[in-house]
Amino acid sequence: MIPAQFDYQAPATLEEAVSLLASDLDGAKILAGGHSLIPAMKLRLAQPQLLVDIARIKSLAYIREEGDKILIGATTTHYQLESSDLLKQICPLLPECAKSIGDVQVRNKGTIGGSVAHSDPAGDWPAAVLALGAELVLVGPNGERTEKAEDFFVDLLTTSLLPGEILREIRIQKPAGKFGQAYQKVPHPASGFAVVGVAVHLVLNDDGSCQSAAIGVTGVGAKAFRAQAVEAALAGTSLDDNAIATAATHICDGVDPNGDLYASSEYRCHLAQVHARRAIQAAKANAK
Amino acid sequence: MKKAINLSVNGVSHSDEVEPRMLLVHYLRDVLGLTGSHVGCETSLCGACTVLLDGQAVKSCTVFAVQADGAAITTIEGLAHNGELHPVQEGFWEKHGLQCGYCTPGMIVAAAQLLDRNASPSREEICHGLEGNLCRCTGYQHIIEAVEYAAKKAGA
Amino acid sequence: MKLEGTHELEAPRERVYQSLVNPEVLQRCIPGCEKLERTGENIFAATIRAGVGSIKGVFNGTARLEDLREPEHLRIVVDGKGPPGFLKGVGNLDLEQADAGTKVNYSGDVQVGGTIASVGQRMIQGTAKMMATQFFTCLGAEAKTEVGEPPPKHGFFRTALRWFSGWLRRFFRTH
Amino acid sequence: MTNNYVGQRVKRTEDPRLIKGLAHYVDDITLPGTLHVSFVRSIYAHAKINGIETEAAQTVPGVVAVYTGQDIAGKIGPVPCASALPELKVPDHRALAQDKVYFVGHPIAAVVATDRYAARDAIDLIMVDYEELPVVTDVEQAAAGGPVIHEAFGSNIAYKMTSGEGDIDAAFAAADRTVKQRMLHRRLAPIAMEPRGVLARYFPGEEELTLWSSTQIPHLMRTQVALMIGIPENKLRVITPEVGGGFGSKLNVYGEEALISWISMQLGKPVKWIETRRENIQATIHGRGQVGDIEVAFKNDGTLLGLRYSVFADLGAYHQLLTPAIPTLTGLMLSGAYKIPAIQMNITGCFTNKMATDAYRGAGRPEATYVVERALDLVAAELKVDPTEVRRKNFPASNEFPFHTATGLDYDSGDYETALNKAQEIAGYAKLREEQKKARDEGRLVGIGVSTYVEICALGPSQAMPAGGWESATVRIEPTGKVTVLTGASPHGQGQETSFAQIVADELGVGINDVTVIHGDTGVVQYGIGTFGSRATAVGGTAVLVAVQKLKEKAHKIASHMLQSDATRVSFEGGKYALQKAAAAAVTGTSDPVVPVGEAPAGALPEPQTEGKTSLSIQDIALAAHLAKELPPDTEPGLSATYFFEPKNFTFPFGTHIAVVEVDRETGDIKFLRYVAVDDCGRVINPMLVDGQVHGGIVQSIGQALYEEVVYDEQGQLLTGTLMDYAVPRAKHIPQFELDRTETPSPVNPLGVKGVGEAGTIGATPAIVNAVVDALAPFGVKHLDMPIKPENVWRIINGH
Repeated sequence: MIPAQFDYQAPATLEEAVSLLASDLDGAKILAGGHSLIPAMKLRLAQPQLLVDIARIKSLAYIREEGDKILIGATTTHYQLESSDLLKQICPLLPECAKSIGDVQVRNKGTIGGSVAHSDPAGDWPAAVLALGAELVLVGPNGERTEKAEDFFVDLLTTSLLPGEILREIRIQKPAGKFGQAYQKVPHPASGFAVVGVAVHLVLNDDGSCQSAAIGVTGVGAKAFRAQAVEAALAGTSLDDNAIATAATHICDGVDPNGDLYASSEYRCHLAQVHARRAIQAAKANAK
Repeated sequence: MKKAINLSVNGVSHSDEVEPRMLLVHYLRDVLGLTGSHVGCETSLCGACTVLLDGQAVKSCTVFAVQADGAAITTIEGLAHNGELHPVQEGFWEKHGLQCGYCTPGMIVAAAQLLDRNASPSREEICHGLEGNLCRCTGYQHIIEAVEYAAKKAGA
Repeated sequence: MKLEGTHELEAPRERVYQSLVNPEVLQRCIPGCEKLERTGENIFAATIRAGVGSIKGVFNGTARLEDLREPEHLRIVVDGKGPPGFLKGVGNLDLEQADAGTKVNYSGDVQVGGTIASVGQRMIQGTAKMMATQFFTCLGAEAKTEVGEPPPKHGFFRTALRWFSGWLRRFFRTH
Repeated sequence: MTNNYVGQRVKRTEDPRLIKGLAHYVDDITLPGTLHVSFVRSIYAHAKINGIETEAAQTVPGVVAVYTGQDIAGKIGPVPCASALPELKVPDHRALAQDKVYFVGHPIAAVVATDRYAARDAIDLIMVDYEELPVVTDVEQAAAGGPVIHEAFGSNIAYKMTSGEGDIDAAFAAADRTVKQRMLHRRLAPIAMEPRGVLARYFPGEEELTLWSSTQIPHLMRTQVALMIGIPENKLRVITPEVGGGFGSKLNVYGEEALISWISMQLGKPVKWIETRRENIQATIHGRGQVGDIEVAFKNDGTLLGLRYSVFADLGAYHQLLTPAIPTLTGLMLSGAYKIPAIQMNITGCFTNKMATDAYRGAGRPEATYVVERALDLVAAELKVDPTEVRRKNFPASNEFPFHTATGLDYDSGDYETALNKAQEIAGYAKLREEQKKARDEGRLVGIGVSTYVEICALGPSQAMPAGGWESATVRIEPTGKVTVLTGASPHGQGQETSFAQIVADELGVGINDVTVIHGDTGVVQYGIGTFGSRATAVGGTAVLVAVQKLKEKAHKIASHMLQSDATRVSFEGGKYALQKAAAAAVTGTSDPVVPVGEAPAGALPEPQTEGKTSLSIQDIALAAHLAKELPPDTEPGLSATYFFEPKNFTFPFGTHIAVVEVDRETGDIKFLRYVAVDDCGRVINPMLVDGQVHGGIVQSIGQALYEEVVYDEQGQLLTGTLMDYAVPRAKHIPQFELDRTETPSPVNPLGVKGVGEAGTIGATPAIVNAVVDALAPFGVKHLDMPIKPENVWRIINGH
């Protein structure tokens, strides 16, 4: 319950945060909402020497449209995303995913940037940002770079963030044309983490057939991933029940599904298939 | 290593020097003596420590006191106004929404937040809004009724 | 917890085997191994800083190589303790010649105790798999080098560190 | 004032402090200079301790002392086991491990520091040299001769016991059919929301120790801790402040309570230890933990002839207070709500490398009800009849009570069929079955589960209890007319501050707010037994009732004297002692307190004004009793009475629970469609409190049936060590309950109450499991072990 000692800095700007992080590459950690890090610290599984609190950098919490992009600041809370009228209009997958995270207290404090950067294998956001083909803006001592979400999640709790880098922004191509989205999740009865979570973004042709599908999956493997086999199987189909069901069976292709006390890898993969199908159906039904 | 913090708790300003690792719940309980917020788990899952931080329900066991620097906190002790119970407190009393009372402060604060955002929630919305709070005694039914009572009362 | 897998390494079997019994290579390839000192015949004192992401713990203990049958089989036995609990593992490694080099079949039993066992349920399997992959990836790189050649560079972290400290120097020079 | 509080939905008097966050649990009590304790606990399930290095920890700033097993050897007695079973093996378990550890979480060293932070930091620096020993976690392996945990005993069998009446072999020989099923009762963690906590303060001058502890049994704890640390019992005061739930887990005396007390004596300072949730799941007792075979012999017409249950009880590594006794309670309740001429229970109690099991809400009885109610469904399935038919067939009729069972009990009163009828009516049972058929035709998996349970409450007669089964009460009326009730029960959420006040206010004709119920302080309250086993109201409430009646006898005597009348001509009506003849013309006195707040002259009490009065309130009499100027001869001053109530029997509440569930064919997910419960807990003092108890119990049953399980791996590592993995039900997991009652008073106590604290955890579990099994009947499923996780269901549906 009591973390080990550490030092705490709350820089006012991102630049300051970057140089603070640089001061102790191994021991410093970014603190945003703290809802991944603090629980680990209370159990002393994480013992950082320095916490750099970026939640006080006011310019980091925002949701806005810019050209054909949606820009989301890293310290935007789950609740801000859940309750954003703008997003409900233009990209409802984000509020829907936000709503399924943890509980209201967690959503009030936890941030999308923290969650994405933590790359929890059962976190909800990674599935959504993958399905939306997001770009992640990373800032480090060398300046800024962007990374595709697909390349960002490397392994269990491991991302392509380099030491000293901070996730600053999530950029999403504003969905256009006829599209439908959905997030389906099986929460663990105790922790609320995703046993499986499937985020779907469908782009439809005028006749309702599938132009393209993007599917992000969490909870199943060591990291969240794009279900490319399902996407490929859906593209060009009429999205009838049969096509959806067939495509959904590919959800675990190329993945070594996790097994734990609650769900074996076999059952987990089955759940992923069922919920992939349901999520695709829901996305189709939601399409406008 | 200690850091200076200034914050307002239940409308009263406080300035203290705290170790960065001091959790907000320990600051409230051990430094300010506001022991209404309880600790029931170590993993941010039980919600017994729920307080409002700038109007938003948070688990005070998952916030360091230094993070609350500059914030306005409302704890269970600050929910009643001028001796008059908050409608949720009244609902819990009226509908027997508590037994041992340990989860109750966090449950009430979470419910207050819930009604703040949704004045007339459905049963399902109440359950969703209380997802972050565990109760081992009541079986929740009376808690749900207490929130319904408070919603009605506040809306009346 | 049982752990099984196969890794194909692009290096000849003898070389892979030699790498596996070389404490210097082992130290470089066991994820987070900070110290590996020989204390006896095929017995080593080890300090391992194991973990993923921000979750880390330091374990002190021993590593033993057993059942050495060059070049096809050996067993690694690890036993460590630290504040987060203990870590024990037995891994049987069978090396097969394959087209592209060597196929390593491993089957092992990993046991963790203490905090990590009681709070890390949903991550333990993933962590073990990830560390195994890291180990074999590293081993593959090591085995590819010729005897006497300098060891290869490993991993993101170390690469990045070097990259970053270089930059730091530049940074401080300009100020 | 004529009151009618009993039977009414009276809001709780304990609530205001709780809903305002102003109540005090142990950790809310702060004493200046308090030292804090943190424990080093074993990370191995079984190991020899070859050494403990504490030097580094001692150097942490703020650390005052470090204690290990060696430091307390010979200083603190063994952790007590109160169960007296024939030939029971009792390990010598100490507050800190001596030469070896035998479960994960076994305390090894205690660090004492000036604050929690230093104490916690220091435990990371303590190095324990363990030598691992072979581990046994499976109870059957333990029985069969696995690694022996306590070498002195030669085996892991702590005791064997056979109980029951009737010729069991003859019953099975005479049966048309039999069913047999193996059933598991996994270990559960009680998870009181407030973990355990202890604060001890030693007064060296007075040689007195005050111990604040979150417990259900303050007096029993006082006796035991005093014996453990060797101070006179009357120099130890145990205070139970607010207790954040117990469910049996705090019906115990743990090593920490004695150790913290002893440390306070060593250091002369207040010492506090607050359990973390991880410690709570590791080292606070678990519940259940049985593996057994149930066999039932019956006739083709459904008549039950005999029942045999052979069980291995997983006791854990040592005995806590009641560990070995819990499975014996299972044996008592194996007759369920049925006439079964022959019953046999065979228990093998075994040590395993796990935390001790003990009483968790229901304590042995849920296991019995579960196996019996599951077995009745197996019988019904075998005979292809509705489960309610088999039950109805074997109920004793309401005129057959007291009903003697082959487990040796005499059920006090009951009307099982009426409760079943009522539940079926509320549920619309016949229609439900039709809907189920229709749903099945559509390919939906709907199941209906029934449980007609009976439980044993009001524990109990002293003959049956290790430390006495009575309860005590003192009722006194203070000079100002305020009524003080001291109860030996120790409620912790059940609401007896309110329900006992209801009883007293009715008896005395005073307002409920004039009654204060005090409990949980051995310095104030006469010796009592405590709150567990659904006993507080049936036994403790009766003690209160009789005490107040005793007090009224004296008041009557004083009133008659004051009214200058013969006692037979004075009666107590409407809250007043009045002359019978003059009752109608009684001067309308006031039932308000004699001394209105703020109006009493300092240092003086008003003289009672009795002249010309034809009636007296109880307050008038109380004042007179304290002033003692106008008392009848040979009457003691003061107005107070104490009663120790010894019940003649247990009580046997009962009821019918009906659960309706639907299973998701694809995922195996289980969803409740309905939940109906008709409970009969005898006379009801406060229906609101009864509903609350039932709700809470059912939800713990839902937890057991569908989610909860303490899991150890083969090496004895605890895998469900936090609430991340141990799933306690949340609001979203529960159905809307439809509750009703029948009311069959108990003849065992004058209140007629039976108790309801555990009904939900006893009656509901089998109803839920029966419903799920019923839903899966199309797949030939006859039994499923708890917790029924979606994956298990999915495997059945898909033949995996």
